[in-house]
Amino acid sequence: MSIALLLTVGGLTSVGLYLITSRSLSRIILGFALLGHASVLALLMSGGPAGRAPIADGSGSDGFANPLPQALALTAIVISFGLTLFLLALASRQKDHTGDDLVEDDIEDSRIAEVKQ
Amino acid sequence: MIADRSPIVGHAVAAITPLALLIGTYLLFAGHNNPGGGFAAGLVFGAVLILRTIAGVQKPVDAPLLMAAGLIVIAIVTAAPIFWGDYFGDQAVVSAELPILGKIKSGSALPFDIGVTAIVIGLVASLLDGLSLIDADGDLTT
Amino acid sequence: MNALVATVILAPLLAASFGIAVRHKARVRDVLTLTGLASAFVASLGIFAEVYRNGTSVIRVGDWSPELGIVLVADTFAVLMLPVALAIILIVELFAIAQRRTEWGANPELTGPLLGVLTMGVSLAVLTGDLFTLFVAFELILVSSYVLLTHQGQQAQIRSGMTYVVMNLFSSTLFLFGIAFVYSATGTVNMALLAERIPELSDGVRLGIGAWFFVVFGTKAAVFPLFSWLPDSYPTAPTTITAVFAGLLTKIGIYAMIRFHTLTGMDAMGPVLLIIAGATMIVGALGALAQSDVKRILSFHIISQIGYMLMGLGLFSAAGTTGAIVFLIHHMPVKTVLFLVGGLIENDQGTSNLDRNGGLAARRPLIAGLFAVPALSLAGLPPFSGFVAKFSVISAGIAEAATPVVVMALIAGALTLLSMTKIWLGVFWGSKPDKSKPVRVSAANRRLMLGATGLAVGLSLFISFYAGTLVELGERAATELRNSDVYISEVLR
Amino acid sequence: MQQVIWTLLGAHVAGVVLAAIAGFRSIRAGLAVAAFAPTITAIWAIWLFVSQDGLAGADGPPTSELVWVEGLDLAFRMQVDSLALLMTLLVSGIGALVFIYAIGYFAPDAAGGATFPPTLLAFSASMLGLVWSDSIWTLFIFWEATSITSFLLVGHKNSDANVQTAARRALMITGVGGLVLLAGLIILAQDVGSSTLTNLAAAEGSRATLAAILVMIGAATKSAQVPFHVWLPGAMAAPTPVSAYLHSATMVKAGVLLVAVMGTTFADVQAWKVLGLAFGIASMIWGGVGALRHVDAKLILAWGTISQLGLLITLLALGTGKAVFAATSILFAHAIFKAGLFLIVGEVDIRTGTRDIRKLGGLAKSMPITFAVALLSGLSMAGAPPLLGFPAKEAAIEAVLGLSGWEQIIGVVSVVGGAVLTVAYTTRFLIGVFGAGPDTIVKPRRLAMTIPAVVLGFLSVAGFAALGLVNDIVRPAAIELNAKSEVYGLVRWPGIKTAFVVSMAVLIVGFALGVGAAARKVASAPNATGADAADGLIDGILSNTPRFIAVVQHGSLPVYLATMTAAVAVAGIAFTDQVSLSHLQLWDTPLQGVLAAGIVAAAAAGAAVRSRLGATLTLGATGIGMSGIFIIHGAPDLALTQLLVEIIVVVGFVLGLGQLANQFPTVDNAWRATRLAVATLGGLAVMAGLAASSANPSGVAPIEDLTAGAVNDGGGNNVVNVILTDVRALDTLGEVVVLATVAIGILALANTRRAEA
Repeated sequence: MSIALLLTVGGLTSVGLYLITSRSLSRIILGFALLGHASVLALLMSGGPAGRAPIADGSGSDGFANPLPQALALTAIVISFGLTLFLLALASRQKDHTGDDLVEDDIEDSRIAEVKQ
Repeated sequence: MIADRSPIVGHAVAAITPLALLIGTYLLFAGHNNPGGGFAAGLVFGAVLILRTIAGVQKPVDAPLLMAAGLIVIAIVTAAPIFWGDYFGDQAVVSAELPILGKIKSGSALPFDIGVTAIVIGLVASLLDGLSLIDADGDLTT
Repeated sequence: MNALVATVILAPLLAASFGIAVRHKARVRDVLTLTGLASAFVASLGIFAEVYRNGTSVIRVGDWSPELGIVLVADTFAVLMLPVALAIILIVELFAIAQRRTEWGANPELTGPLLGVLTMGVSLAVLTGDLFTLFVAFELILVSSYVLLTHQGQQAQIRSGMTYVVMNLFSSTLFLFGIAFVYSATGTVNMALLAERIPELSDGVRLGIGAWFFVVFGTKAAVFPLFSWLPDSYPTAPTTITAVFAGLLTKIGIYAMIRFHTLTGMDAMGPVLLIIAGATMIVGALGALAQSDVKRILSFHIISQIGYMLMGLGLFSAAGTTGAIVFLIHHMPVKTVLFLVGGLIENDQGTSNLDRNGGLAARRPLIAGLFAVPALSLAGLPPFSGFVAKFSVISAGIAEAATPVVVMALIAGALTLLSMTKIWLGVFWGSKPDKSKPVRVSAANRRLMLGATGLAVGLSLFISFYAGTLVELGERAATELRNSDVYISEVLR
Repeated sequence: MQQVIWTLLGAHVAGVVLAAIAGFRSIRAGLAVAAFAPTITAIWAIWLFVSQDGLAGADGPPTSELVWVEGLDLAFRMQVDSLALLMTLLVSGIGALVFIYAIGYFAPDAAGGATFPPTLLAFSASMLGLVWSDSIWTLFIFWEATSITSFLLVGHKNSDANVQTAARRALMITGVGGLVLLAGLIILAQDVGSSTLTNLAAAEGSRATLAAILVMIGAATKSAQVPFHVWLPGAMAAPTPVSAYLHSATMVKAGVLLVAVMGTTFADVQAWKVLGLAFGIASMIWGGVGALRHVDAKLILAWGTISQLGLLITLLALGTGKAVFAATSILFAHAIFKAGLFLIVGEVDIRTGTRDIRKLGGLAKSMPITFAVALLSGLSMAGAPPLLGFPAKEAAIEAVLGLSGWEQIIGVVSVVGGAVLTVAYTTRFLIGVFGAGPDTIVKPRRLAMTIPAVVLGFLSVAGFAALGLVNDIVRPAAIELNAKSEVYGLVRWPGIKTAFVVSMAVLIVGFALGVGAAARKVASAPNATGADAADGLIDGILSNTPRFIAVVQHGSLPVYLATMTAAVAVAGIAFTDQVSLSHLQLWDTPLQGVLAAGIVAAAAAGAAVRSRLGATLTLGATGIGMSGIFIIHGAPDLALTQLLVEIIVVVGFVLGLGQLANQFPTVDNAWRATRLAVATLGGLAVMAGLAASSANPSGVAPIEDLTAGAVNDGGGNNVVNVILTDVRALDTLGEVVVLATVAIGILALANTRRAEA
């Protein structure tokens, strides 16, 4: 397994996490895009080392990169693409309501927390 | 409408449309043997759609209908094998000799991919709406 | 069998697609979605009958061998889960049709099709014998729930929707990482092969994978301390939506957890699971007591009850797994019907806030009755299914001498009873302090809503009545899960 | 005989439905319908008792079994043995009388017709099931059912907040007791390997001790033993028929019954006896004291009940043949006289409008029949001849006199003390209600109320007169509980023996004490300290949970995410166990290393920049970098898709967020350090997972088979595409449904925006 890729996954995850723990939904979306990259890369790495593109040309499958994780990764990319678009729409709707795209605390929880004081 | 203010943009968009459509179609058909496939094709078509809609060359499409059609096609292709006793999701493969693309072996994977394409186009088309770029009359807000 | 399995997955999808195509023709759309959901339900009964008689059935989707392709596995656990889950969705759709003809926010035409997508996801999640397909199924369930939660676009829904979506998106990301770990350690995502290969891994990797997936499934299932998103998001959705979320979503998480962690032999995680189970029960029950809104109380109850299921799993004994399964099945209709009654209360009183409620038992004894049955069942009182469920989990705990968690379970039981009296006293007894306006409901729609709620109560009573069969099947399912050799040989045959 | 049991229970269930329907008309119609099932049950029980081939016949006692959950041994196993028959006579006999009484008690237009009669009948059915049960689970099921029905009945007049609190208190105490009992019974059943009550094996060992303690606590909550007694006086908020039926004659006896049937099982467990005596004696004394302090006639009786139940528990805990026999006799006698007294209090309440003994006066003259009945029942309670209470109390005194050692001392002192108190509060009750005082205005008599009370009063006399008959009822029941009871029987005239002397002394001392207590004017009722404490506990839980829950449930998304990350970090720690790094290499190709560095740098820049547009551009850069990595890795499809996706996403960002401010808001700076820590943890966990899981794989991916399958069966050379459209087409199907649903969601949000505009 390639340390370079390993560090890339770790780095992307960390930066992604840093971003999604922010309050601004647009930052959160950026964070998820990075986390998506990280997870796709992790899937790809799980299939083994880099290799030839798995397109059969009659010379057998020697040296092929594992195609299955690629397929899984593709599905993952597509799904996270869709959900990124959905988050964008949510952010845009939140902007309609509040003028910004900040994630707010739950009102009822805050009310109960105030009872505590 | 950008096209109203700047006819050149309109012409440019109109001009690249066939080329993009060609690329998309190639991706759709080549996918089974070379990089590409329904999803990539859908994104290319979708990008063209965005471009054309923003440029004002065409009205927004009815995304839900497009996607419903795509879903129905896929569902039927997936379900069909049970009618001839195979496990569902089985693909029927046929070979055909086509110009340019050469010999392709394909089959029910093709309608499946076409369904995928339709859905992706629908998704991209809905994005324009979702980001409040389209007003109540179905026109562009910018 | 092939056709039946195809039906439970594809019929709801087709119904949803056609429903979207004709979404503005209310009657056609409702008939279509109901037909799709009903045929999936009927097919699930067929699958149940088949598996009940002939044992586990394996469908190779696309006729690929299990090493390469996707298999769907209808074993006892799956067929116990499936009909109940689909029945719930069907009932909720009935209720939703009645409710949205009366008062519904924006986009009323989408509920049916979205429930279709949800159904497809649930069927797939329950039947799949493939870890990655499980991920896709989870995404189907989640994406339909995202849209169901936010599609009316109100401010509270968007706010809680963001929390809900982001939390679940993160857990989906973790799911993908988990799949990467599993695939890199075993070279497969087929669950039968995983059941074979994961126990062969070194302890560190095996438990790491177990713990990782515990977090993934635990977030969906809302276990302590990963539960906080649930009470924030569920109550903001329209009642019908909350009802189906409450009845199903967390349960799918627990379902996946029971399946994954028993098949892959994660017995060593038992003690940790029991600690978390105890905390989940208590925190959920205390959380319920702190609330003053019916829907929020009920939301916290979900968490508390998840703790019992987790306790059954964490015991890692045959009786414990049986208990967890019985609890899981019992809980689905009970929770759904409680939220549906919550909707009836909201309609009738104009609010679900306890401080502004009261006196409903005298005015609408029928609603009180519809509430009482599942409430008693949830509190674990006989002769309802909740008693059998609690009994089986607790006696499994006592048999394993897991005293701390048993004590926690008993305390949580008492707190649950207390919170049920809180609702009962607040809503059904006393008198209504203010005049919040009831929702105007036509007689026909009221009948349909009451009928749908009654159906759900009936389902719960049916399960109570046949609790013996349920336990028997639960034992069978537990045996199948715990002796993974059988599962492996069935799938790889 | 088997059918009879189900027929009778079925009649009760049918009665519940019919009573609800009839109750919609009027409460009296509902009650009349509801009275039917208890009446036929009582008649059946009397017939069974009278007929020669009843219980002792060739078939043995009527039994019946309906398996509910075989795997858990949960079954409805019934057996009407002698004890059950005794209890049936009480439950259904008194039940029938109470239903008739209630017809008189409620005004014709009283509310709750559709709920009260069926609930009361449901209670009656539950109680019947409880006394008939021959399995500890059957018993437990009906035990809980009586708690619930009792809760509903106590809360009948629920518009009053105090009533609600009282009902809640009763439910919570008996409910928690039920849970404790459940645990005890499960331990017991697992220990002795059976759940059948008849001939339940004796339990011993430390688990048996635990079971005994739990069962005894459960019984004590139900039978209102100190300190769990606090719910019973509160339950007097219920309509009087309910108090007479549930809270004196039947339900509170459930705990006593449980202690009785478990007596032989736990005979060798020391804790059982000690705890039973502690509960029993404390309740006997404290209950008696309580009865002397209250001015509400109904509360006097309620506290008296606590005392009497204490006496029963004490005797049963002692467990000798004589004590068990005495307990059985008192159980029978108590139900008759206490129910009668409650009915009288209810009548007084209805006819005078008060139950306060300070306000009542001259009732002996204005309500002569009632007074006569009260006198009979009251003297029976005090244990005076010639009434049924007398031989029963004699038996109890004799039982404790017959003990030896410390048990004798404790037994005699407490039973005699309790008896004195009983005589005292009975005297005070009779003087207070019927003696001199301000003349109270009395409304006309209602026949339906008077007759049941008269019947019960008469039974106290008749029982003494036909003591042989009572013996025939009580003795077999006592023998079932303890074989040594065989030698005992109730005697009408014991002769001048120690017990008789003691009991006469008790009467004299008690009477004097009672007269004194009656003369002492009590200003007000004592504070319900115990009940307040119980409510305080419940309210304390309710009001403190927000404080607790605010700690774990703060409604803040970033905290939730941080919690999740911390949780996976724990998993990450598991991965680092036995990790080997030998399979790692620096990079596949140097270019990969360059691209990797570029990606991480771009990502980090994206997190650092404050401008939205800048962040979007870095996102595009990482995406392009990713495509590069994919190409190097041999994944052209991924590269192509990634590139196209990136274009759409960046366009979406620019278009969608164009309306937002150019700069990110600055709200996040407050806890940046925490976020950094969380982020680092998460990244490390993922790296640990990947590195560890790839170290020693336990299986290999079938690349060759997959390629061959794709080309031959899938008909395509691009293996990845064949996987997507064929091998794993189901995943792709799911994936595109996700996309379509997302699109629907986006359009829905757009719709709501337009609707608002």
